[in-house]
Amino acid sequence: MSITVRYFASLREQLGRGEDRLEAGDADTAAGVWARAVPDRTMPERILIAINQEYADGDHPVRDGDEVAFFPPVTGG
Amino acid sequence: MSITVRYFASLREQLGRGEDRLEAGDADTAAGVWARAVPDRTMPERILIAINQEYADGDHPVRDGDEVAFFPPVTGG
Amino acid sequence: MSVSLHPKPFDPWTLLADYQSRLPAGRFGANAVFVGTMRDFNEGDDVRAMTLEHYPGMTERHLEDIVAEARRRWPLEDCLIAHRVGAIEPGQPIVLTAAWSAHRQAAFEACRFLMEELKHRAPFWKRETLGDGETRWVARNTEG
Amino acid sequence: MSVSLHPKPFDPWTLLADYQSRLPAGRFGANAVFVGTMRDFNEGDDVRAMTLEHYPGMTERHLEDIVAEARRRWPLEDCLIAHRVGAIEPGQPIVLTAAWSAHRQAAFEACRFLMEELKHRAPFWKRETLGDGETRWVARNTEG
Repeated sequence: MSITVRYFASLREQLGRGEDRLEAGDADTAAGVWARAVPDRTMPERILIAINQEYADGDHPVRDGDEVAFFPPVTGG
Repeated sequence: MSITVRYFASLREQLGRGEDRLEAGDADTAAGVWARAVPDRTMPERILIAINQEYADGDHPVRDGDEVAFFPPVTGG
Repeated sequence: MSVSLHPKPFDPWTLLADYQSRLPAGRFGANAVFVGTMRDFNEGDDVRAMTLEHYPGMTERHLEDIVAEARRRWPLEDCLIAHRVGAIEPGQPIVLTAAWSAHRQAAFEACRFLMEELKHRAPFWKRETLGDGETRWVARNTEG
Repeated sequence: MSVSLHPKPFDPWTLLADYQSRLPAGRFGANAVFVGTMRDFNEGDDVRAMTLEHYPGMTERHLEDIVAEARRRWPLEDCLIAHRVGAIEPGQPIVLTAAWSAHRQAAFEACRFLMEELKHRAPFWKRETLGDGETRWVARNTEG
């Protein structure tokens, strides 16, 4: 098992990839996942986070097998 | 010329007619038109009045040739 | 014509599609619509049929005034009001109001305004035929 | 299904007619609808085309949650949300929200709620192609 990290829209374009896979770490959080997956960039302030397709905060715990998504403010409708 | 008086909906049914014609009187008002056209009934409190198809109050002046309509609260839509 | 009275059943979606096809595509962005349909119940009773009386001339004029007022209050591309008159059966549309704008707030607010103004001021009167064949005039509209 | 995503253009009026034909006629009385259409301008610039990205799975789930929340808040007969994804041209519908109720206040409020919630929370992202061929991500939705 591992953690799937996903990026959408302008963030996906800036990073040049839509997905990363990380080994699950101990006592990890969503913000911790960002720090490991994108070590060269501070997590943007207005970013939205979803864990297993539900909105979550940066300090929300992440477990082995989770899907963690990062994306900019939504602009549908 | 004269004044056309019109009644709609439940009021028309209660009076048994949809229209009256009155000779124009001096210094008449909508309420005065009612009193002359329907002398056996006090003008109902919640009645709506239109003069020449525009809403008006009972003390609005009425002139020769005007069409004065009386009807209950509206229930369209 | 942005206001129409219909002695026969009308299909609101066909009416909207036809009307909108004449508006400049790409301009309006937001379209809010309300359709009122005859229910088969009212005030706790079964309703079998309805007759809608109106004041020919004044009704059309008043609906035009409501449209004009909406266009003064909000930045609208267009408005539409359609209303049945005469004998109506449950499940048939009674009224359609629609507003097109570049922005959704204007469209939502104007569409609701058209409907509330129509309910409170436009000269229409409903007479219901109940399940037992008795008829009654609807005394007042519900708040909404 | 009260929620659907459309990779191809959809006709909101056909969708509404089809969906409503399955609802019990005579029950709902009030139907409020919003249709958002792609404009050919935004933030002062000509817009030639648009691409709508979404998060497959989460988007559908989130729209279902919004419908469920509306049904908890208002007495509704039914709700409908349809949304385009992929490449879109000016004049084409992007989104449809609809609410059916016995009462118009519930229909109006629920329809607007569906739309505002969708705008603020549902994972969709717009990328515009401007008149000069340049592309840009829409940074934020307008208030509405």
